[in-house]
Amino acid sequence: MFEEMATARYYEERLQEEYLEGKQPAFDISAGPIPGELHLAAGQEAAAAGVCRHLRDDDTVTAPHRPHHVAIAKGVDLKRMTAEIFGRESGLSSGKGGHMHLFDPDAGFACSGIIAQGCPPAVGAGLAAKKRNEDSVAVAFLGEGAISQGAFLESLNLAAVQQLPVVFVIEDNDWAISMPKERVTDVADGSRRAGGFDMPGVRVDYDDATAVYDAAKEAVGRARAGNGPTLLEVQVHRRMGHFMGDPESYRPDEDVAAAEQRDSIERLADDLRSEGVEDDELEAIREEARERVDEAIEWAKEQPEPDPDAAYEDVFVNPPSGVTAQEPDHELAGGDD
Amino acid sequence: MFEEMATARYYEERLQEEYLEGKQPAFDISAGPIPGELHLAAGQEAAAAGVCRHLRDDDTVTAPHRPHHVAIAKGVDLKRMTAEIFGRESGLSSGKGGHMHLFDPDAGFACSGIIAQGCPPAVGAGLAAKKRNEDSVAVAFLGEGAISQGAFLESLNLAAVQQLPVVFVIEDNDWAISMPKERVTDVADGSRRAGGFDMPGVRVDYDDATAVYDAAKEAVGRARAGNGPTLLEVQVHRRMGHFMGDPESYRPDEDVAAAEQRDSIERLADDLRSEGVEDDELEAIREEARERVDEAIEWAKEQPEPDPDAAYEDVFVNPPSGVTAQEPDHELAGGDD
Amino acid sequence: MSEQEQRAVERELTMSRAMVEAVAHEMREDEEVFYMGEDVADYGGIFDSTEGLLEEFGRDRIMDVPISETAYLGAAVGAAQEGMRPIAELMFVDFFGVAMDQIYNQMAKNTYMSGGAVNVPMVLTAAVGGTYNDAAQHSQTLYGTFAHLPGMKVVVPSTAYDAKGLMHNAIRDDDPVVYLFHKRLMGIGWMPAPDGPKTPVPEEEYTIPFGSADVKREGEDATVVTLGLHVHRALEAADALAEDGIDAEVIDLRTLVPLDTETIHESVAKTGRLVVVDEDYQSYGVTGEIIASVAEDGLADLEAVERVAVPDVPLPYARPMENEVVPDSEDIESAVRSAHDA
Amino acid sequence: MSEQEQRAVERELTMSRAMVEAVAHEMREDEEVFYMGEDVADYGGIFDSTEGLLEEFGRDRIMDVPISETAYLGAAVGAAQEGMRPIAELMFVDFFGVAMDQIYNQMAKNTYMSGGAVNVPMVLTAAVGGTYNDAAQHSQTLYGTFAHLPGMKVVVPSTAYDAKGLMHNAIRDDDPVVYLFHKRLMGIGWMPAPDGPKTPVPEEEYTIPFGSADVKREGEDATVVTLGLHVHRALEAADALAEDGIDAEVIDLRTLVPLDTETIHESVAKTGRLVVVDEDYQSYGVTGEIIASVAEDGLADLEAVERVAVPDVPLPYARPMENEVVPDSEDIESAVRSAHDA
Ligand SMILES: Cc1ncc(C[n+]2csc(CCOP(=O)(O)OP(=O)(O)O)c2C)c(N)n1
Ligand SMILES: Cc1ncc(C[n+]2csc(CCOP(=O)(O)OP(=O)(O)O)c2C)c(N)n1
Ligand SMILES: [Mg+2]
Ligand SMILES: [Mg+2]
Repeated sequence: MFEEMATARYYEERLQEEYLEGKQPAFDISAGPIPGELHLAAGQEAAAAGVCRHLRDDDTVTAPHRPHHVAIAKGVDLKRMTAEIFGRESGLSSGKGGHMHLFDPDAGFACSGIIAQGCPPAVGAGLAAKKRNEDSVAVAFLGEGAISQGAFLESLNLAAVQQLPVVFVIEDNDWAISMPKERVTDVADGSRRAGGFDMPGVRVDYDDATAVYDAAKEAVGRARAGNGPTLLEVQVHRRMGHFMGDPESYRPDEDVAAAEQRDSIERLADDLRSEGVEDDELEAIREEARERVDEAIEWAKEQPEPDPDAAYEDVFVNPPSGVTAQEPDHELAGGDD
Repeated sequence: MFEEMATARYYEERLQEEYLEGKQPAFDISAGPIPGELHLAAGQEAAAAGVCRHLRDDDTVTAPHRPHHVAIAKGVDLKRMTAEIFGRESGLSSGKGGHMHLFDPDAGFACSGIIAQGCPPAVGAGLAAKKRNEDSVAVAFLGEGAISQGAFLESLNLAAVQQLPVVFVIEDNDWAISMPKERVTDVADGSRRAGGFDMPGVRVDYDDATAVYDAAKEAVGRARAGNGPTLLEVQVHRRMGHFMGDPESYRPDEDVAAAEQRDSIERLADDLRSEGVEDDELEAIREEARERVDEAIEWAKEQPEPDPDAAYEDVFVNPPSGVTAQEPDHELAGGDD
Repeated sequence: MSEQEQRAVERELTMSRAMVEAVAHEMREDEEVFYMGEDVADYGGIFDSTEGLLEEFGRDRIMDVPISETAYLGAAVGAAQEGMRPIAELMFVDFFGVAMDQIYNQMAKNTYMSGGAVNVPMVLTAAVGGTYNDAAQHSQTLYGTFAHLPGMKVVVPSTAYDAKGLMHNAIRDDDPVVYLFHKRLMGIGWMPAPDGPKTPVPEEEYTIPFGSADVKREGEDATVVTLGLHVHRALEAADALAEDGIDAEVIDLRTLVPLDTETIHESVAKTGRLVVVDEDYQSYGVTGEIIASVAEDGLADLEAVERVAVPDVPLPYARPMENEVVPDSEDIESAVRSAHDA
Repeated sequence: MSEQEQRAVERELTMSRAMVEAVAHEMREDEEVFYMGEDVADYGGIFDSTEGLLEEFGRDRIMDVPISETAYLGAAVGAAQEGMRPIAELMFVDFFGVAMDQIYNQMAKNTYMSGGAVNVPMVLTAAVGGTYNDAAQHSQTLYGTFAHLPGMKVVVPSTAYDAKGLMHNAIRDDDPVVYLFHKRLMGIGWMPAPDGPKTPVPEEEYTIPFGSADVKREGEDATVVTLGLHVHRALEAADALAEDGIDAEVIDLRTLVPLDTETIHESVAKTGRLVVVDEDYQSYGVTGEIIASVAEDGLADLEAVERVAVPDVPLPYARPMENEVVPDSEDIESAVRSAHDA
């Protein structure tokens, strides 16, 4: 876990740098090497790492708009993911998807930028496993702001009544953009939603990777053994704004300070040290993580941008013969506005 | 309550007669005096009557696709409702809505034919009451099959977090068309859904109007006092198929027989007798109900059918000047296919 | 044609039986095909779309699901991404609004958003249409809504023969297909169908490729472009017009995405008159698209244009009003006459 | 004009400030008006649509709500039916799919289904549009999807002046209004707007009636019909074309429902050339409708037709591809040239 967490943390810090550098002097969302919005998760690594440690390549994970730490924990190809985030041709989606739409079928990973809409497809992956008599499982990640969305709640019921091998993981960072949890639901412990569907619900109250690992072991184990779904909530502390450029003026200073103090990576390092792991070893892991990340970012930035006309491909995998997306028949200026 | 229940029961029996008679010799949904689908609720009267007894005209009720018994309990104009069901010009909606779309703003009543979609508007009525500092309440009725629908689950959360004066009433008849409750959810007691939103949930296990009355008294009282929403589930036993024409081949004979035995109207009659009400009095109420119903049906059948061109009106209450729904500019044959 | 083939082709089926036959065939051939929806198991589908399948395939492959369209349509997306081939039924197309995000933002876009790395080989079936007074929330066709949003193929059969071939193709297609069947055409016991949709259907499998419109009647004087139930109403209108010497060509689009513009343009080049008929809302929909596509490429051929569709009102309940707004054969007839006389 | 009025009219506002000014005015006048949405309180709206309103009106009237669009848009419907006048914001129009049933089956139809017994005086606001690489689920305009389904008025402002007047009208209208503002026009700090949308805006209230298109530039040689961001791109194209002596008229529709067909038809009667431009998907949408409506009533006037829209693909993320599919002024220019030369 330490490796994935260290990788994810450094990755997010590096992306932040690249992203913001490109937006200088005045922040302009359309400028710089990384297009579009960017939602980073530094501080949330424990949830992803503690859960994904129990997963295999043939298990499926769906992540929401803030997917990088989960992708890294699930073993998504770091170079191609980075190229995708930079909008390059060799990206996972050839530059069509971007940072909220990372798909790596080899690693069993998919995203959606719409709140809670990764839950139903995760249920579907669980359904496929059950139908095929395979013991793979599916995990849907979501934020605590997403637990009031129909797609999540309906998914709990469907997974429960069909006894599917699915684990729902809520990363509770207390905030949904500017809205604190208590403004959007009366239930401080989101895992309580599970009871109404007769599903076990568990909350890990502190972003302690070891505790997450233990709770996830049970939940994933239950799913893999054919004993149905679990809802797991993990308290995390995000160190950055909702998206890059978010002034976070709504967020009290204490809250930001508290998040900075609760560093789940340092905590795990302490745990490891007390189990006899040497500082050098930890530093070596960090160093390796930095190298991998730097290399991925370098590689990504060297990749070519996609051809504008590639935009017309991939609407369908079986494009109707003779019919592609309609290219305008008058002369096209495109590509340079 | 006895009066509303007796009225509703006789009403449904009469509608069934009218509906089926018109579909002879072979059942054809487009034939006969009552157009379209017809969902009847004979056997479910206790839920509606026990709850609505606590409501005033300025309280709002939303009902689903099976609305007549609720409408009667809420005091909807019986004649105009019947005319609407028969598709007549003097119907509540001038014949535009039909039996799943009954709107009587004077009685605070509305419907939707889409599962659970009456819940959010009920929450909105509660919100309006709260904003206006009025002590009116809103009640959303739904079937047990609807408790897995996002619109219902999201509504629970919104009502709870805003502490709105709303009561959700689940009529549990064990079936959602051909699907028994246990096939669609693991929770035998639907009121357990409430816990995940920190809302009180209560189940009345038998369609006993007095028990419903008592439970609803508390729930409506809580809402009216500004203490937030409640979820109430009532076991009912429907005596008819899902819609008229439903062969109910999926439903075991025992289940049908059981429903016929558990007659909530007889049960309430027993309760009333044991409180000293005379048989004559009960029979007089029944007789009056029959008269009212027969009169409403007679009246409705005498009403004129709407003018075909009325179809172009009422899309907007402020139709843009000079623009109405597009009448075809070529000569119109219409009205007789 | 062998005698047996001959017999097979003489066998007439209702549209629902033809669809079910294709589904059953594909389920026998491929274990990864399954059907999910509300009331598709014991009930056999409210509109007979799965009649008899539970008995053959059992509850695991003919799955009843909770009334939670977002969850189960999304589950179909997820299962399809794993390589299964789900058929998921939305009982009435009118219910799309409770699950549209899964339909248009996930099912239809995941292929593109993944640059083709994943694909979603599923079929979304739904019943469409009015004519039996089911009012505003249960009578729509919504053809245009699905056809407008990219990433879904949209199929609308009008006969048993087409329904079977198009269903085979839909299940085998590696992309998401929205297959919209008109209730009035199915041949359900309680909703008598007109004569047209019941046709000879071969017992063996066959596919009808998407994007090939079918000229259901040839004619020289006007081109009527339509689909679904209105193919039959247009044919009825054409028969009536023929008595007055107006010879209308009737084109059944069969699929809206892909759209066979070639067949339309060829016909208009011949007739010069275009009448577009559908049962969806008139504005910003199918009728506009067909006319615009001809105007773009064949403006010079066009002498007259008419459209016949639901006049931008929700579907009213009472019969006189529903009959008024749902185009009937006389509406089509008079539109063709207007075009012809223009 | 008094000196003070003069000063007022010289005051320039961004589009977002103009919208907020109208909302604040209506909220001061009428206690029944309130605004609900995600991040509309402390944040002031992700796209500045409620900036500053919390301070003046407090949490009861500027309400943050859980991320449950079905529940809160439906609650707006319910409150409107009680006679309140909610403004409910869907942060990105792309999210309509999670709440479409409340939007199109309840909000838009309850008036009709009740025969006018109830009405739903609410405004549904949503941000639309691309140009900043937010990819397939956050860059759509979806104009056509709303305009196609009956019962909603659909408003798309392109300038601060229009935005304010249309917002006043939207809030006062007794029917449901879908008010779609283009992110790129708002004048948000982190997303620089082009020059056009920032205009002089009077301090006092005024309304712009629905169904009145605005001729933003007069011209004799071709009619460009468009809306939203693309009004500005069309004006840019018109300037470039003018240098070559091609004089394009640019019509800003401002509302899609009701549609001002008269202004369009008059213009085409003059120019004979019709170019329709929008940022929605091309097929089965706005461009088709405008062309069909002219073809129906003014076929004889039409000498050439072109359309410029998103070519039926989801919006891609990477810049070169997004730039390719979102029409720019050069695309419009070349379409006008094609029409002109036809
Ligand atoms: C259906 C839908 N509604 C709203 C949004 C806009 N949105 C994106 S992220 C977000 C907040 C999510 O909060 P949470 O689930 O707690 O995740 P976090 O961002 O805190 O990781 C919102 C409202 C969306 N993407 N989809
Ligand atoms: C969103 C949606 N899905 C499906 C339907 C079709 N439908 C109408 S009633 C019904 C069953 C409802 O069961 P329940 O809620 O238990 O009510 P009951 O009919 O038993 O009174 C279904 C599936 C619908 N109207 N709306
Ligand atoms: Mg959060
Ligand atoms: Mg039921």
